[in-house]
Amino acid sequence: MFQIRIHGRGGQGVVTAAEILSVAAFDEGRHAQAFPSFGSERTGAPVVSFCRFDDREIRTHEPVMEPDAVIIQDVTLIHQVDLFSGLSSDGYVLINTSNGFSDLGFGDFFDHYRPERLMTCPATEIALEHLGRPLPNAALLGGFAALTGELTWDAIDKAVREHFSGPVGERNAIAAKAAFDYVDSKIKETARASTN
Amino acid sequence: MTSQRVHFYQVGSFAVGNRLLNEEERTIQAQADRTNSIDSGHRACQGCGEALGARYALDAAMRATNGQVVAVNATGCLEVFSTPYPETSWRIPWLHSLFGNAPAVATGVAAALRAKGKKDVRVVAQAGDGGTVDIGFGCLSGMFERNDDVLFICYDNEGYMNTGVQRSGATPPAARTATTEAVGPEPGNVFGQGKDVPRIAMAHDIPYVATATVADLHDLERKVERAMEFHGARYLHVLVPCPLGWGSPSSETIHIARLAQESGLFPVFEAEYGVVTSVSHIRRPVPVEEYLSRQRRFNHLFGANPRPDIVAHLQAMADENIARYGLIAPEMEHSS
Amino acid sequence: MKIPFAITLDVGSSRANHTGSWRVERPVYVDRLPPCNNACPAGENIQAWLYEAESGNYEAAWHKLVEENPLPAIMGRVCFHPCETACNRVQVDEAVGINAVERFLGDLALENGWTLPDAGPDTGKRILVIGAGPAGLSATYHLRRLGHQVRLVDSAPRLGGMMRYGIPAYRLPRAVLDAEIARVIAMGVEVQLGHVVHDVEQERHDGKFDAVFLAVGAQLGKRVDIPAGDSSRVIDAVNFLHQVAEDDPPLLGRRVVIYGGGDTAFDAARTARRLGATDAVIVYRRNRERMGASGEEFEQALGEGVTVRWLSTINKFDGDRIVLEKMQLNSEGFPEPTGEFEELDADSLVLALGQDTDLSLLEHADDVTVRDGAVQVLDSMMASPTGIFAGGDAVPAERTATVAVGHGKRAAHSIDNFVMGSDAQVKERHELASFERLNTWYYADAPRTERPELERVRRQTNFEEVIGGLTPDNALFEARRCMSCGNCFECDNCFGVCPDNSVIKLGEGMRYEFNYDFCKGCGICVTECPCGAIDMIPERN
Amino acid sequence: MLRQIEGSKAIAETVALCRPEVVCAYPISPQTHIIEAVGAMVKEGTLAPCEFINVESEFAAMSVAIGASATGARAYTATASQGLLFMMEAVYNAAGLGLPIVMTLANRAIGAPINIWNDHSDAMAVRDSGWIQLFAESNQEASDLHVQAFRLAEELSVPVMVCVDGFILTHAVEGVDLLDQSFVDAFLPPYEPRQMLDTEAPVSIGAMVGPEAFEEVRYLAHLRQLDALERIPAIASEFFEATGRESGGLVRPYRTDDADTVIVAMGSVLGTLKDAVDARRDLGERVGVLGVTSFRPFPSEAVRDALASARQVVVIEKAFSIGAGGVLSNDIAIAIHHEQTLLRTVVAGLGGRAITRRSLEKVLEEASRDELATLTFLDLDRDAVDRERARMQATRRSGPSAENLLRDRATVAPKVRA
Repeated sequence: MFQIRIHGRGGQGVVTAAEILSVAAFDEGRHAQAFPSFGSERTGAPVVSFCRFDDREIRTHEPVMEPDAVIIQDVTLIHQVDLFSGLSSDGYVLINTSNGFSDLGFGDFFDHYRPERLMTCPATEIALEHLGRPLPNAALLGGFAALTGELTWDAIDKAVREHFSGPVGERNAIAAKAAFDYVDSKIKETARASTN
Repeated sequence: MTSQRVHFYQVGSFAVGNRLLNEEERTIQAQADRTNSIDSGHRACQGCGEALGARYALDAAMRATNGQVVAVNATGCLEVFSTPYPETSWRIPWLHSLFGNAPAVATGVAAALRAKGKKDVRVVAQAGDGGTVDIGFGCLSGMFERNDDVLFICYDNEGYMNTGVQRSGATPPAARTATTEAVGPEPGNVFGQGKDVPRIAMAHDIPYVATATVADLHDLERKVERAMEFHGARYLHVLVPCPLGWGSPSSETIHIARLAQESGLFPVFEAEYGVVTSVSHIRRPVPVEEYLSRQRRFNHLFGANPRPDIVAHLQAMADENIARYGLIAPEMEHSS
Repeated sequence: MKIPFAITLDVGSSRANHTGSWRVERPVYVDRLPPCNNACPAGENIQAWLYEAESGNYEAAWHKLVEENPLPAIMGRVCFHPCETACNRVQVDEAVGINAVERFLGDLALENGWTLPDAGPDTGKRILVIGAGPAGLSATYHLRRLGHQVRLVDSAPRLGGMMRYGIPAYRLPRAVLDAEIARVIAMGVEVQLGHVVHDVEQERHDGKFDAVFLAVGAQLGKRVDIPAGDSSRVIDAVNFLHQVAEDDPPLLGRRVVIYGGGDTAFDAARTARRLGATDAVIVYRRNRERMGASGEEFEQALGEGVTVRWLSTINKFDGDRIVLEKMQLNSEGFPEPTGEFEELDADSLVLALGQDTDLSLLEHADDVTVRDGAVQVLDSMMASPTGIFAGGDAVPAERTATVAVGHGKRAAHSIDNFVMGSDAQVKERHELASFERLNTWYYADAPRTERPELERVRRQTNFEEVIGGLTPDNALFEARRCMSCGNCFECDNCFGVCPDNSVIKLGEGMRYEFNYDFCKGCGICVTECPCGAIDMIPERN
Repeated sequence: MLRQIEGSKAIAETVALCRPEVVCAYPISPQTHIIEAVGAMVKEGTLAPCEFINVESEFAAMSVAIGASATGARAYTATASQGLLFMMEAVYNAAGLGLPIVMTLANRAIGAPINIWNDHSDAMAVRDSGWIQLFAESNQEASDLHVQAFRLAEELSVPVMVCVDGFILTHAVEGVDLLDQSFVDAFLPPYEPRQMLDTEAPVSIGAMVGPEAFEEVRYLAHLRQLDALERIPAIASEFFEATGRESGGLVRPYRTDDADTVIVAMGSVLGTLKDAVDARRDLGERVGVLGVTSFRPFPSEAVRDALASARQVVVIEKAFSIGAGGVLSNDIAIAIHHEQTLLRTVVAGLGGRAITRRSLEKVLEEASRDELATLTFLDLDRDAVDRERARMQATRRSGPSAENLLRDRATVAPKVRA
């Protein structure tokens, strides 16, 4: 079972992101489950959503306690909310920011984590470029696919287009692809860096 | 022959029937084959105004719809005295659910009829003043606001008579009830703004709002038939004296209702889409005393230590009605 | 069971619950005596014929009317209609114009030639009726209907008595008088005119009559001796009017003084005006309040220029001047002389001081009592157990045509009992229908239709009828003003207002009945009955 | 067709397949997504003929349903928590009149303190109303149950409440195999009312019934629920034949055969429980789960059979009767009625408190060591309680407990506790 926790703010499509992920997984023939941190989300308020997928039937309905991946849609949450609780040392982290991961001032917090799994991505810029609106969620999903390889690009692409129909879907898909490529290239970079 | 003029002057022009009128000019209650929507054997008190009002209104509705009427009833006297197991007095399809939900239940009936394409069947909801102005008010306003195809009839006997004459939102000022005793410096019910549901109904801009009493059958029946010409939410407020609760002789039920109207305390009018379109003028004006003094619930205003101040206050309210609705016909004003 | 238990019920099942057991008082339908019927001297069933007229069934109405009175066209003109004085409608707006409707029906009957009921099967009994005035004609009519043979004798050359010789034509056109009398005679009556009966017993014996009805009226004008010069023209009103009726009016000159305050005085004064008198002055010893004449007649007379000198007596009359003495009323209301005098120019003096009856024909009828110039009779109008009956002005009673007609009817029935040897069955009368029992809210205000009056000018110069008739339209309207006091007129109120549906409507003309299985005895029907035809009576158990 | 879909949507689409003729609703979290979706289908015209009525309160919502059902229409509504309590009078009335209304209850806690999250207090509050109450374990079952609910309701003339855990299920996006119209039409024949307002055959419905017949009326209602004990499994197996899905039924045992300890629960927690049980089984503990699908009528016999061999029964309850204890536990105790069985009650997940597999395993562990108290509150913050108790003893004006606790924890419930 692979479990994802997505942090963001009300209005940033946090819940939608989890849902699209679950659909992507579903389309790949996996069992999937997505749900919000049940509550009355208000625009701007910190929001959490969850997604889990597995090859076996998912029976549990507990919240995600030990995520395999954490997606942070809004970097300003870093010092407000306990973002990484339960994240295992080989978990993935994808943060929406134009800065590098090391520039975020986590200090030694991630020393025991695998650096190639800690990633930032300027999803908002990408969204602005392709959607004209600062909605980073779809883009981050592209980034997630590239970072974790848990879901194929095609699944994400399909799910995004399924969710946002028509031209909006098209533009979101393009943004997601851009983010996918960005993260993909970053990974290759670091891989190259570590090899030599 | 100028039958119209003669008709106006003739004996019993205001009576239920009169052999001299042609059939359609008589009220439904003059027809030997009337529906008797509510049949004999009901357990209403002697001289019950509500039993009368209900038969008048529903028989009229039956005629207006060719017998295609379904009735919804709120809890209250009418419901209790008409359907105590194992007997019912109703001859039409009738449903009682709760005290406060008659308007909503009627909405449901109307919706079901619409869904089933039964266009010809119409819904009448009925309740006492408690079920209308108090506990049922939320549902009533909702039904009005949605303009559901329901004629809601309030039989107003100005109190909770079923439970032993307690005060309702429709109880008039100074009236004695079990919860507004005739003691202290301000005996009886308080003087307030009152809860004028007909005008509140008009504020919803529904197609039709009217008031009536059991004292003028021609008027009451015409209004029910008029109401049935509209679709959407309609409201009819009928004054039905309660001999038990008002402390009046059972034989005077209709007479008292008449005095309520002719004193101006109960204005009789009709309104369409929030605008008053007609008023029933007072034929024989009377001071409020004549109305009040016949009811024991107002005894404390007369007798040993009378309260002319309170009677004057009530007269002022009547005068206000007369002015607001123009209840005295212009040609009468000088003569009276 | 098809429907769910208890919470759902089959319609109308409450009829099993007989709420009649709650009742401590029960409503019952009653018929009360309407005040108009009660007040009618001729005993007409006014409400009954108005009921027919209300629906426009004028012929039926007329037939109901002549059940009691064969002279509606005449009564509709000369009756002082006590019915209207008694009418409950007075307390709502104005009395129903019963008299006008009666006349309308009477005239309509004459127009259409409606006939009176046929004479009854012959009984073989012979009755002598002396006097062809209203009493005599009424008696004749009823006797004929009862199948008795009638000989009607009168000293005058023509039928009608005082109706012809006392009442001026402008109040009662002769054509109408003749027509209604003819209708009675047409029932088969032996008439003997210009015949003076000198001895009633002799007459009866000669004609082998089984009974006699004495209706000789009061034909003798009362005289008082007033000092008067030989040249003075003095005549009594009875003769004056009689001569006018015979188209042989006496010459009275331009200034006529009439002495007296009764209807006859006014008839004389108004007649004098019509004969050309410039001044017609009535001299009366009392005041307006105590005057005998009807208000109607008084108003019309004044309208015609008749003047009145109240509180005056005539002291003497010499040629062309009358001396009056002023009077004043004492505490008992009797006039007393004041000693003040005044003079009045006059060409003639008409004495209208009342009439006396000539009863010389009774001299040999020993067992008939005459007191104060009037024949004493029982309620049955019987004057002598031997079979002499009397009525009209000859007996002590109000001297009006209507009273006379009533006498005639009552006498006829008593005579029938007498000759047939049956004893009078008095049908007991209902309680009076008082105004208090009415619920007048149901009656719309409806001012009475006044019969048109001829404008005064025309009236002063000729004998054309003063009071016009109703049109069919306003006759119907007037009839429908009747409130049907104390008698159900099928307004459906009781049927409509019963909270327990416990009134059964029996259908047109059949009224209603109560269903005591369900009637709880609330009494609403009693309160809401417009005409007070329902009583509430205690349940006896 | 299998779709990855939100629970509420799945329920809404299934309800639509049942062709309701009158749907009325008043919004309340977490029921909103269901009625929004149905409303949309009516507006689009994909659900027709159907009257969708936005009422002014839950009281009106149930009342409209009553009127519609009494007129022979198939009526549906949905609510939760305070909404259910606000319509409670009408809830009893619908059952009393025997009107086969189907209502989705998106289970939610009852205030005060106001709380929009899931537990079962609302359903428990109306357990005696005469409604049939079915609890869904998953969204698949939640949507399947609605078709069975209409069938059951209309067969017996009894209203049915489908209880679905708020947010946990209603807002969860999962794979749900939606039924197709032809199947539903065949499975659910058109509504043939036992009584209705009909001008051709008028009756009076809703008479006043006195002592002379009231008891009989109530007993008849009870008998209808006993009939339901027959019909619920019958309908479920008929459904299974056609779909191969085990939705509905009275109870659902999981690895109870040789179980020494059986955990009884209702609703969405069953899935998590099964995972926990599997884990404990791997450690050799003989534990099993008994899911109760039909809470009313209560299947005492089925429960008794399922628990016959258990030495210990632990009831996980998302509600409890303050001052008494477990509600479901009571019914279980009466059902098994033999003293030698240990009966434990664990109150969990109140007001949306997450029930984690970790906590559940802890319960199982304690149970296997017979260390479980008769009444336990799962993951109770004892310190917070003690602090508030102390405050209350210290000062009369100690203020509102709820706010005090929040201030203590300086956080917004129900944040996932790290």
